[in-house]
Amino acid sequence: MDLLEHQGKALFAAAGLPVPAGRPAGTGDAAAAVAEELGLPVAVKAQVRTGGRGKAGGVRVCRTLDEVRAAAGEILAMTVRGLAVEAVLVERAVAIAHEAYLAVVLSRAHRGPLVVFAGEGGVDVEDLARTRPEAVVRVPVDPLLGLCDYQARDVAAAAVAAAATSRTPARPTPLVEPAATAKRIAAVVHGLWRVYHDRDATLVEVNPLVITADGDVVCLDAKVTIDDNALWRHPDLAALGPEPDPRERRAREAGLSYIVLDGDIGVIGNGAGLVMSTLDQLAAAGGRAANFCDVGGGASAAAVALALELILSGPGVRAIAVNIFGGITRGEEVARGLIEALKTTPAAAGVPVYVRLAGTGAAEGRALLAAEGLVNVRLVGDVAELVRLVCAAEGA
Amino acid sequence: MDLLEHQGKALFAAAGLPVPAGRPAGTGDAAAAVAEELGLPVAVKAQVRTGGRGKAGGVRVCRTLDEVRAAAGEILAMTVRGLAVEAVLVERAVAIAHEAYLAVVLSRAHRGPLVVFAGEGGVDVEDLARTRPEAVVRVPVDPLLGLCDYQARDVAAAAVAAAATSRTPARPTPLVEPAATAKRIAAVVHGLWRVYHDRDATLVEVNPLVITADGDVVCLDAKVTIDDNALWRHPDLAALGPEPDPRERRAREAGLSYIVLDGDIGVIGNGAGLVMSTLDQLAAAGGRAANFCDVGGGASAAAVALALELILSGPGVRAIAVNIFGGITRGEEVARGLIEALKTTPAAAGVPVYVRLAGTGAAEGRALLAAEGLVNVRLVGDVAELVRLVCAAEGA
Amino acid sequence: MAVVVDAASRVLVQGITGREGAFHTRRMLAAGTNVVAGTSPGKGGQTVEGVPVFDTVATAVAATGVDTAVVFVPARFARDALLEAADGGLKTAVCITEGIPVRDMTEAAAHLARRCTTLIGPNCPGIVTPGACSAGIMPAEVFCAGDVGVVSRSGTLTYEIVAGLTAVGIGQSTCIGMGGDPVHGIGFVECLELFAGDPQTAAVVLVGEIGGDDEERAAARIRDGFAKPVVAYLAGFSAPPGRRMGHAGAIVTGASGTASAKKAALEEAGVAVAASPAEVADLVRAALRQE
Amino acid sequence: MAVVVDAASRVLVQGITGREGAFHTRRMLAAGTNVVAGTSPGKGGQTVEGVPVFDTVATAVAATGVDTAVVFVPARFARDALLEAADGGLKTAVCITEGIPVRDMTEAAAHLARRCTTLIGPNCPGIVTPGACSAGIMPAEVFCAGDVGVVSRSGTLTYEIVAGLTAVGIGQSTCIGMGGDPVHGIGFVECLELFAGDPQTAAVVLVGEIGGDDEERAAARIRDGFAKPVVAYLAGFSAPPGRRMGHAGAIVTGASGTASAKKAALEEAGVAVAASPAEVADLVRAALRQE
Repeated sequence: MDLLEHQGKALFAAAGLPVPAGRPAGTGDAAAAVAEELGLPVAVKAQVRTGGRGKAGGVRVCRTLDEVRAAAGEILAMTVRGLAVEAVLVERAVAIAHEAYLAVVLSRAHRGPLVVFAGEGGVDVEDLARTRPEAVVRVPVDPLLGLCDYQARDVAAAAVAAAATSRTPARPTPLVEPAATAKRIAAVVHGLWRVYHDRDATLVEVNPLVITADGDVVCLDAKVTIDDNALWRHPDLAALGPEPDPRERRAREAGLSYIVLDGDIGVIGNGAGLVMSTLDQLAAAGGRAANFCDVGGGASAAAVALALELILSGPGVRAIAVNIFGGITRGEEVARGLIEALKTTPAAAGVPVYVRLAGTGAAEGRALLAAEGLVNVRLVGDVAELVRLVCAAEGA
Repeated sequence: MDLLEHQGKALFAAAGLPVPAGRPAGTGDAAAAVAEELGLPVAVKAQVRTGGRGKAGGVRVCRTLDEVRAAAGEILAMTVRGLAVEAVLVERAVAIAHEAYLAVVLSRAHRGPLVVFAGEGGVDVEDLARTRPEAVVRVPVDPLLGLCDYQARDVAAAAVAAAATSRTPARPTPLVEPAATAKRIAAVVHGLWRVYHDRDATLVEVNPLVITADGDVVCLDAKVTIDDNALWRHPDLAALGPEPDPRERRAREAGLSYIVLDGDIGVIGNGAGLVMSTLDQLAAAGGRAANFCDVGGGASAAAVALALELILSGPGVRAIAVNIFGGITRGEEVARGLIEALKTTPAAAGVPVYVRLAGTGAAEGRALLAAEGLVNVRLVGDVAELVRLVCAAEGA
Repeated sequence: MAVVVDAASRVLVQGITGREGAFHTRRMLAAGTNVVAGTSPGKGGQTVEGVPVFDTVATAVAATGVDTAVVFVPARFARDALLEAADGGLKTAVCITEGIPVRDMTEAAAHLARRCTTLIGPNCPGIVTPGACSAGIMPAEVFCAGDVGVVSRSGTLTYEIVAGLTAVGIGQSTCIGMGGDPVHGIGFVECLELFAGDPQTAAVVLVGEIGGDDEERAAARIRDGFAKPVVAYLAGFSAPPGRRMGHAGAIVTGASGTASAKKAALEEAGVAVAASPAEVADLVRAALRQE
Repeated sequence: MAVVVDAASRVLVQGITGREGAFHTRRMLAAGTNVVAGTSPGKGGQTVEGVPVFDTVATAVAATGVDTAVVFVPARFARDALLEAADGGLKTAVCITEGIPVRDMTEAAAHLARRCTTLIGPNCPGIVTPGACSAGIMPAEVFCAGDVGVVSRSGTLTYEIVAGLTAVGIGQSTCIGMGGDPVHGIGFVECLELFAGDPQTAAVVLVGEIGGDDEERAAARIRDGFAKPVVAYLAGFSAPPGRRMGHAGAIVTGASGTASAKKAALEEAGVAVAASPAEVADLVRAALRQE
C-alpha cells in the first residue's frame, strides 16, 4: 500500500527524521490557514499515490497567502497519472544547497533490503543509474543483522563526497562542516531503516534528500510503500489506505483478485498467470478485457458466482470468457458457481458465456453445465477456441 | 550485576510475565502493612544477592500479621552466604500444584543464549541435571534470530508433559486444560527471552516456575543477572546495584580491579591471570593475600599509587608483593607510582614492599626504584623469590 | 534422476491437520509421494490420511527421517515453520503458504540459506518429479516422466503448459513452481544450474511473468553459456503499466519489468519464446529435434 | 608455517588513530608485522606511523589487500567494527577491546561464523607468530620462533610463561591469547585443532583459569585422541568460591569451574599440569624429550 507524502512524513517524524514543518489541507482556505501558521514562503504539494506530480504541476512554491489559496485550489482539482489528488501538503519552504537521492528498498535479487544512494537527486536519478551506475551507492542490508552503523557511515561519506562535487546547483556551495553533515546523514539512513523495518515497508524513498546551505539535512519528500501482507501488524497504517473501487473491495473480501479494466470482455480464470495469459491472448486476437479476475486456488462456487456477478454489474460487458485449469480448483465447483449466478442475475440474460474447463473436475463440471442447459453458456475445448469465440461474440 | 528478587520481578512484570502480587519492605511493620494490603497468607522472602536463602530460613509463609512482622524482623537481621539481607519481599502466597525450572542463560559453549527447562524445580535441579540429564531441556537460541516461537512451544510441551508425570507433589494433579497451560508457559518463555535480550541479561532464572491447581502459571522467584558491560544501555538498572565496598568502588573508578580478601599480604599485579597465579603461589607457600589487585594493561603511575594506597588503608597488612610483567604496562610507570605512594602515605612506613619487575621497562623501573633508595622496598629477581620473601616477612 | 526431490524423498507436511494440509496430503499420497509425517502443534499422536502427526519438526525428524517439508501453515506462522524446518535439518522446504510478510520471508530465507536448506516458494504450487514425488499442490495427473525441466513463476499456467507437453508425449524431469512473491527461494537462475547438472534433463521450460527481473537474470545466465535448449513463455503483455511510486525499483534492477523487455532479453540469449501456452510444446519439440 | 597469522598476513588496525591503536601499531610494526592499513571514520587520508588510514574497511581492503584486522575501537563500537571486518571479507579479526556487552558479542560472533572470519578475542592480547606477525598487544620481545603452540585465556600470565620458554631456548610456533570474555572466538578446542594440523607445532601449552568450561572441553578433546603432548597451567586455585545467583551455569556446563576440577579433567586426559608458570618450561622440555 502506497502512503501519501504527508502520511510517510508522519512516520518519518515519529522515527526522528528531519522533515519540514507542514500539515495537509483539503481546501484552498485550509491551505492558506496552514501557511499563515507556518510563515511564508511555503510549498504546496499534491498528495497523490503515484510519482510524477512535479512534472504535472503539482508542486508550487508560494510567497503570499493568496498564491497559496489559488495553488491549493488548482492542485486539489488535478489528477496525476489518472489518480485524483487527495489533499495538498503545505510545508515551510526549504533553502536547497544540494539534492541527493536516498532510499531503502526491497531487492528481489538480494532477497532483502538495499540502501540506495545517489549524489544527484530529482527526477533524473534513473538516468543517472543508467548512464553512470558507479554514481549510485547500493548497500545490501543483512536481514538477520539489520542496518549496521558502518553501512550508514559509508552512505553518509558518499553523500558528503557527492555534495562536494555536486553539479546541482550549478555552483556548488562547500559544506560548512562536512563531518557534522555526515553524522546527520548517517542518522537519516538509520531513521529510514527503522521506518522500513519497524513498519514493514518495501520502499522508503527520499527524493530529494536536501542539504541546506548551513549543512542541515532535510527529507523534502517521502515515498513509502507498506507491505500489504503485513498490514495486520500495523492497524494504524491499514486505516490510511485509499477508498478502493467498491467492486474491487467486495472481491477482495471474498478472496478474489479483481481489477476493473476498460474493455468489454469479462474474464474469469484461476491463477494470476493463467488469467494474464488469457488477457494476452485476447489482446493478440483484438479483444479488450473488461476486468482481470483470478478466483484463486480452490475457489468455491460462491466465489465464482460473485466473480460473475461483479463482471455483470459493470457497464458494457458483451461476452464472458471463463478459463479454468483445475488443480486445487475443481471444475464442478466452478460450474456450480456459474449456474447459480447465471440463474439469479438478471443482467446475465443475453450475455454469452464461453467456458473452458480442464484439469481436476473438468468432466464433472462440463456435465453439470450441460445438464443445466443454460441458453447463453457454451462449452469450448481449448483456449484458442475460447479466445476466438469470445472475440467474435464481442464483434457481433 | 545481580538483581534482587523484587527488582527482577519488576522487570518481569514490565515484560508481561505473571508474578505474584507483592512489594518489598525494609522493616517488620512495613512488611505487615504490605501483608494487610495484599491479604493473608503471604510469603516473606529475604532479598539478597545470592542463592541459598531458602535453606538459610530466609523464606517463610505467614498466616497472621504478627507472624509477618516477626518473620520480616528475623529475616532482615540475617546474612546469607556472608551477604546481608537488603529487604524482604512480601508476596501473596501461591497454591503450588507443580514446580518446574526455567531459565535463559548465556552459554559459553554455544556462544549465545540457551533456554533451560527442567520439569522438576527447586534446589535439587542441579542433581537432576547430573543424574537424569535427559530430563533437562536445553534449547539454544540463535543470536541473529532471537527466540523462535517453535522453540517456546517445544519448551511448553516439555513442561506440560513433565507436569503430567510430576513427582512433586507426591500425588500429581492432572492439568485442567493442558493446551491452555502450554500456551501460558510458551508466553512465559517469550517473556523471559524479552527480559534477557532487551535488558542485556546474562541470566534470567525462574525457580520454581509454578503451575497452580487451576492451570495458571506463576514465576515464583526471579534471579536476574545483568551484563555489567551493558549497564550504560540501562541507566535504570545501573542504579539498582548494591553499595560496593568503598575501596572497591574507588578502585573501579580508577580502572583497577580490586577485591578485598582476608589475609595480610597486599598484592599488586598486572593482568587477572598473573595476579591469580601470584595468589595461588602465595597460598601454596602458606601465605594469605589481603586483596586481589589487577592494575590492568598500561596502568599509569597514578593507578599504581592508588592500588598501594588502598592496600595500606586496610587493616593488618604486613607485607606487599608487587608482581609486574611489563607488556603494555611499563616498568618505569609502575616504579613511579610506587615511589609516589610510598613517599606520601604514612601507613607505608614499616611495611616491606617486594617488587618483581619483568618485561617492558623493567630495567628502567628497577633503576628508578634503586635511585630513590626507599628503605622498605626490595627488588627481587623472580616470582619464586617474591613469594618466598613476602611469606617470610609475613611470618616475622 | 531429477532435481531437488525424487522417489527417495521423505516428505513432512507442516500444518497437516489444517483443511489445505489434509486435502493435499491425500493428493500427494495418491501421486505416490512418501508423505511420512506431519506436524501440528498440540496435535501430536493423531494421524491424517494414515500419516502420523507430531508436535514438532524435531520429533518428526527423529521418528521418521523426513528430509523435505511442505509448509501449509497460515501466513502469520510461516516464518516460524520455515525456521523450524531449517533448524530440524531438513534439506528442502517447499512453502505453499501465500500472504507472508516480506520481512518475515527475508529473515526466513537468510536463515535457510545459512542452514543450507533449499527453499521453494513461498506462495508457490510446489515441486513435482513425475512418478516419484509431488511436494505441494500441483495436480499430479497432468505430469508424466520425461526429460524436460520446467520452472515457473505461475501455478495454473504451469499446469496448462505441462498438460500441453504431456498431451504430445513430452515428459518432464522435474517441475518447479518457484512462486510469485518478491522474496522467494530458488529462482530461474538456481533452477537453470540444477537442470544443467541433471543428466535426465534435456531441455528447460521457463514460465515467467511481468514484474521483477528474474527473467532478465535468467537471460544473462543463459547468455553466459547454457548447454541445453531453453523455451520460455511469458504472461502479462497486455497488463496496464503499473503505477510506480518511486525510482528505487528501476534503479535497483535496471529492468523495466515489462513482458516485452523480458521477451527481448530472453530472445537475445537464444531462448525461444512461445506466443501462447499451447505453443510451448511445439517449440520444445523443435528444440529437442535440433539437438 | 604457523597457525592463523604468518609473515604473509596483511594487517589492518581498526581504530588506528586512537591512543591504543597508534601505540600498538608502532609496536606491531617494530615486531616486523605487515601493518598495511588502518581505519578511523572521518580520518581517511591521514597516516599513523606511516600507515595509511581509511574511512572504511572496504576501502582499506580495496587499496591494500588486508586480510587480518586488529580491533582497538571502544567497546560501544566494537560490534560494528567486527561486522565491518567480516563483511569486508577479512580472514581473521583479532579483537583487543575489552568491556564489550555480551549481547553485542553473541551477534558479532554469529555473523563472523557465517562469514567464515576467524575471531580471536575480544578482551584478548592478540596472536603472535614469532618473527613473522604480531597482531595485538603482546610484547614481541619475549617470544622466539620455535615449535610450541601456546593458547591462553590470560594475557600477562602468557608473557610470563612464554618468557620462561624463551629463556630456556624453547621457541613458539604461534601464541594465541583467546581472551577471557564469556563469549569469545576460537578457544582451546579450536586451537588444539589448528595446532594438530600445523606441522611446525610439536607440543601445545594451554594456559587456563577458573570459570566456564573451556578447559573441561579441551580435556575431552584431548582424551578423544590428540597426537601432540600438551602441558597446561591453571590460575585461580586460591580464589574464593564465587557467589552464584542461580543454578543455570552448573546445569548448562555440568562443570564446577574450579581450578581443581579443571586440573583433574586435564590430568585425566594425560595433560601435564604445571604447579607454577615457571614449571611450564620444564614440563614442555620433558614432554618433547619423550617424543
